[in-house]
Amino acid sequence: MSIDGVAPGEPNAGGDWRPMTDVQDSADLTPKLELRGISKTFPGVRALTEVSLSIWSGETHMLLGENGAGKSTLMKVLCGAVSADSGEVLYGGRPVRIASPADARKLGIAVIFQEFSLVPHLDVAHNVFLGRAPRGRIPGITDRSRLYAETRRVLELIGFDVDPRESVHRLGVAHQQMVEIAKALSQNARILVMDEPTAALSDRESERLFAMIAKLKADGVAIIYISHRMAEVFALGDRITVLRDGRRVRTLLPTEASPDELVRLMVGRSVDTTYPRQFRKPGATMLEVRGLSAVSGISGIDLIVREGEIVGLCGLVGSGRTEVARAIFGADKVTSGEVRVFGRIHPGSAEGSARLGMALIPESRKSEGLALIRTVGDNLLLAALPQLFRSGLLWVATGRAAAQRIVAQLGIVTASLRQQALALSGGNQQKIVIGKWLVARSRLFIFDEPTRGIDIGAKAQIFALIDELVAAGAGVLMISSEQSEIVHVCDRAYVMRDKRIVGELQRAQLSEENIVRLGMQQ
Amino acid sequence: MTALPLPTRMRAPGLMVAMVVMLVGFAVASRDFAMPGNVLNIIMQSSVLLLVALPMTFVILTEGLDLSVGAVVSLCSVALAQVALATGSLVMTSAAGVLVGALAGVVNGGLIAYLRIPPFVATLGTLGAAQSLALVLTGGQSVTGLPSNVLFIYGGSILGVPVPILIIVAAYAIMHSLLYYTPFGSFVFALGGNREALTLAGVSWRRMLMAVYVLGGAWAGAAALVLASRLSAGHPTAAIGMEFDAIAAVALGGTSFERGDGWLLGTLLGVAAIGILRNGLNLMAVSSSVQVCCIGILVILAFTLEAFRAPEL
Amino acid sequence: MIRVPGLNRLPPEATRVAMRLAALLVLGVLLSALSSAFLSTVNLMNVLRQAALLFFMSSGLTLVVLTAGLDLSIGATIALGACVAGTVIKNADSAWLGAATALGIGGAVGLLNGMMVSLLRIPAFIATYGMLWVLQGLAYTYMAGNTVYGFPSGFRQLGNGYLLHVPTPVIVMAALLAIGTVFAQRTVWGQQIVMIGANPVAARLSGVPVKRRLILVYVLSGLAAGFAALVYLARLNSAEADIGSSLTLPAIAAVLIGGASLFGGVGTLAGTFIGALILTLVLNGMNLLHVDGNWQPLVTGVIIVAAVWLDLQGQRTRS
Amino acid sequence: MTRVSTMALALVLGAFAAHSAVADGEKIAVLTKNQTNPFFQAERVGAAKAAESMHASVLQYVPTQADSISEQLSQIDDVITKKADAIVIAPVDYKAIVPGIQKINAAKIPAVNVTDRSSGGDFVSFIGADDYTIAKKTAAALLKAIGGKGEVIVLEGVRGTATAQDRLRGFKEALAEFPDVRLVASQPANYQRLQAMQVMENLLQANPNVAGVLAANDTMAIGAMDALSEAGSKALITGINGSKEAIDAIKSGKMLASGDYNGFVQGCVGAMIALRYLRHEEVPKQVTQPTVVITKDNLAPYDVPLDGRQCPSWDQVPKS
Repeated sequence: MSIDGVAPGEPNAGGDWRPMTDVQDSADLTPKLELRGISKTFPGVRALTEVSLSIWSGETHMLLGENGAGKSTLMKVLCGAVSADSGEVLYGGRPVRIASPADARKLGIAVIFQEFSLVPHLDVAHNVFLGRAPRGRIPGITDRSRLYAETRRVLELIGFDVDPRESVHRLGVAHQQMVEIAKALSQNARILVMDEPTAALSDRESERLFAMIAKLKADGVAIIYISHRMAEVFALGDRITVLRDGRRVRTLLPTEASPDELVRLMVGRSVDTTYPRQFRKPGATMLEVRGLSAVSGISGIDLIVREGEIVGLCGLVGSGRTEVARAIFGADKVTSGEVRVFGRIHPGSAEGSARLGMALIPESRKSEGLALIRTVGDNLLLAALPQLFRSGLLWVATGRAAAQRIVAQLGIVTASLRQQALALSGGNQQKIVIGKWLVARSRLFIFDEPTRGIDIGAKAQIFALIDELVAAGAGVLMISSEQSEIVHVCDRAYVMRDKRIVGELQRAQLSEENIVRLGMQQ
Repeated sequence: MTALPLPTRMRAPGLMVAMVVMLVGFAVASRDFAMPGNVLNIIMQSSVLLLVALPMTFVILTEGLDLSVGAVVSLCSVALAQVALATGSLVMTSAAGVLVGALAGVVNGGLIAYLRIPPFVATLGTLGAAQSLALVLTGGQSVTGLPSNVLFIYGGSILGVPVPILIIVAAYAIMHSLLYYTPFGSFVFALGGNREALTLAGVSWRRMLMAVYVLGGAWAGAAALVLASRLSAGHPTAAIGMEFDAIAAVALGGTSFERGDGWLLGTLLGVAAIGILRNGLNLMAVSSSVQVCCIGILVILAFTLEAFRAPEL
Repeated sequence: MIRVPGLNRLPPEATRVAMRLAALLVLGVLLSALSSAFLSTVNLMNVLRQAALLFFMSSGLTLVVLTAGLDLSIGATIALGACVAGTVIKNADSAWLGAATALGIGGAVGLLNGMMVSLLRIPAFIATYGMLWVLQGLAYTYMAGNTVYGFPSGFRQLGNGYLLHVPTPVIVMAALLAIGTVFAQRTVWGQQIVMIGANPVAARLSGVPVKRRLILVYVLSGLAAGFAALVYLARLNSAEADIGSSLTLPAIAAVLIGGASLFGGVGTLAGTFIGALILTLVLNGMNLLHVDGNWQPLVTGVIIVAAVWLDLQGQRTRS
Repeated sequence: MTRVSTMALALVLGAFAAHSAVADGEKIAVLTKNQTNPFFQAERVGAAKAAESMHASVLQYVPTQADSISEQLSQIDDVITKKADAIVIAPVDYKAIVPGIQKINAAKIPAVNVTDRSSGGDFVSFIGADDYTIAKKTAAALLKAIGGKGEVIVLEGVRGTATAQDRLRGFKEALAEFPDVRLVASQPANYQRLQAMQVMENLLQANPNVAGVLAANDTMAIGAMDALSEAGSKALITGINGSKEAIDAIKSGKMLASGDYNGFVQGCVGAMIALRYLRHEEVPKQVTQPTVVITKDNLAPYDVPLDGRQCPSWDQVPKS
């Protein structure tokens, strides 16, 4: 591994950057916010080491780094949820203390979180103004009409058409993200921090968000934007700061950097982001779906997956991709149609899938893929229990050997098999979810967003693993919102719209344009 | 998504059906049931349970549970009865009840919010402590001879309306406003739904959780006042077991044990359902052992209907 | 249920059982210092025998709690089971038929509970609470205020007898503890049950037949209650309708003191066994030290809270 | 689903309608404390038998939660609403029941008080003997039998219930009259057999030389009896209630005595007085049921199952 030679804190080209605004305010001579030498240690982990960063009004500052690089800790320091061990924060040149979220709010710092900070059974308006509801004439009582009016105003501002009285738990993920954005904007923030805000948004919603960011910039709001998507980094960023292992590696201008260069800075070595793979001639049909409809709303789904191929399933968020995966796997109730696995009729239950050698790697790793409080070993053996121990009795040695083999094969970084799953990084957790199906000798895999929330290094590993699987004769159905992944990795892809499959693209036709065209067609 | 208001799903359908069946059934079976006097009866009988069930709704909304409430009501009833005997003042008496209850709430809240002991365990411990203190305070005897101003709380009426009815109307109004019209109410939903959201909003979830249990304790004190007035006595074991009735009422009313999903009006209906069931069966002179069965069947049936409607996970 | 960071992080289970064992020893040393009567074979055998009945109830309950469930109906199951089985033993003069009756009632109640929880998805607290009332009502109706008593001495060996100078229930308890531990930790079903408690969705999506396993768990809890009913009959030589009401909360307390988490996925039978011993020791100690009856609920409550608090402290300092 | 619920509704309504049978004669409501104590079962059977023989009917009201005073007060409300002709009541708590009795008085329904004497309100008559006296007499019998000296253990009922308090007081009064007897332990076993057995097992470790055990009911006495015989103790034991099981134990010599004030007869007489009052026949203001300490010598009349017992004729009822 060759570590990049830039020392932390070294003056960088980007350091001299000044915003190009028309406002000739004296405030513009100093950064809106400046962090100097911020360090933070958690028990056993050095999360941040002497990180310095400055943001000007009207700037969009992209923050990059792998998981564990210190981005979220830095954000938490900024919003007052975590206090730094050392270092100082300057606001408009004056040193300030951010000891609590209330302090941060007073300074006009607002954060849009990726893990939602919403209360499910409160309505949109109460969520947007949680802890800040307008007071009415009677002391202690909320002025409801003003609350709803203000909320409507903020929602209009971001062009989000939803009833402010709607309870948040009834909204989809994308809409919840919009509420989260509305919540941050309603604070009239001068400094706005966004953590992968487009992760759950459709392209159209993302466009709307970008337009809003442009408007905020013009109003002089400083924006810190965390993203894993290279396209966004270059399209939106005024400057880019890369963090690695809790240190600032470099701050640079978009014009100074290429995507490969950024990845090298983040990972500390070169990583190929085109995920090369060997395309082979597919073998026999493994999965055949005919006219599948399910209670979740999908209907008339036809698709096949053959041995040795990776089949993409794409479309906008909400087009029914996850529902198709769940229906095929037997997680949702099927109303009509049939699923054949290796020629046999699928019994319509997850248990039956496991028995037939079909695996599902669900979208939400933590809530659906892992028993976080149990050990790595427990999780790895979960799907294989009946076939590994046919007598019904658990032999510790057998189990340990099987799990150990997968740990080695997938390169899962864990202290031991007795480590709790929650202590592992996202990438390693994802490997456990995949690994449990390898222990169970599954041959047909359904991946639902296998790389969401996983950093670039781990992403490449996951794709290499998927390639290995198909090379060994497995079949893969893969859902991804990142069209570039589909284009690079898949043999074929189905495109969904409005809970139906609207088209199939062969390898030669597979391009982001074609996917978008099919997915959006009215 | 368009701005069309989504149809609000009916809450607690099982309870609704059970209520209709019971109301019609009892009215058919007993000519005394649908009389104004009997309706008043049911309301008066249910008043103490309602005063306990309303704050229990808050507690359950925070993904909590309060098993101590029956013992705390009993403790408050003897404490306030002793104060009533000593001072003769209704103000002092009420204050004593509410204060003792709030103190029990502080203990619950402290154990749960600050020592982070699971609510089930913490309140099980408080249950024992409150029961002991009530016995020690009285030597196991009921405390009688309450002054007439205390008896007025259950027996009296203002402008022709019995005082307990005024109390429960006020209690419901207060708790409803608190839950739906104040920031505190939003925090209660957030305590069960997403505690992180509170921290990020700059609100201490610990303090709020503490407040919920103290509020529950204070209402237990108020319930004790009504109960003592009803019994003309403070009684060290008078409300033992009431916690389960209260939890059942809250659950019947459609409040979930998880995620901060709940409905205060449902609790009112849940309390009414339990009151109506006992009253109706008594009017039909159904034997006590069958009554015991009926309570269980009501609880199970109300939830069975819910299950047929809810979508698969 | 509660998402507090750090709360759900639990160290390896063997360590936690060892810590409980230490707590038990401390309690034992304390009691022998305070009362000279404590440290005698007879007293210790008494304590073990008293703990046995509690353990029979808590053993099934531990499995239920492992799945993040709760069974409030065990006390009432014991009441109904003991009353009906007692009548059968008297009238049919067959201990075996009686045993089959008690286990049959327990199993049937468990089956109903399990179906309510898994198929109808009624919260376990509510389903078993409703069941508690139904069973209690049935027991009252069936007994009509009478007591059934006086069983053949052969049958009573189950509660009263000795094998090699050790009370029969204690030997049965040891066997149940061994079998139960093997079941929970060394079988496919046991492991699946633990994982269902830790994350039911992940378990289902990994091919675990969640509903069948949940039903199994409640049936086992019901059977354990049915068996406890038999031991109760054999030990007490009688049964009446209200014997269950005072049994449920101690059984739950033993499970909690034993370190099982109500949020599921955490807990061992060995822990519950120690929990039952601690609770029994506390009651034994209060009797030996003549603690005033008024203060006994408080002492018990404080012990329960303290046990759980110490456990949590231990986890937090190490994580 | 609508169809299913309609059908269910029809079914349930049918059940409701089928239930509303009406008897011919007077309806007396009998309110007792709980379903668990055999004493009240005897009282209920007695009242039912007496009413039957006088061509009236009885409605039984028992709290679903044992000894719940608030539930008993609610049942009084409901009985008043139902307009029972007369009420026979055994109050859960003799002090806290008073507001309920006043309501009965206000509704002008004649009430007969049985078992525990209410501390307020107007009654046609009171039938009973108090727990205090019976406990004292039973204790005296035991203390005499152990020769007026030695160690004694008391097993108490549920703390906070009136009966438990009164019986404990009775025991202590009796003990005061025997200065050579030492009370070595007084612990609650909550009227439960299992708890009594376990508490006794524990106490025997610290007090192996105990000479007598005073249990506040028969259920506890028999639980303690098993623990004593297993430990090889020769301690004498008494209970209260005169339950069938206790009678058997007394007959076989395992138990010394059981105090009783005959719930069956109380039930009989309570119902008889209520009906006589309704029929404008003379009734006594008070019937003091003689408290009997049942021992080997006088157990014959008690050694009969409830169903086989006969209410006393009116002439046999002691009027005082």
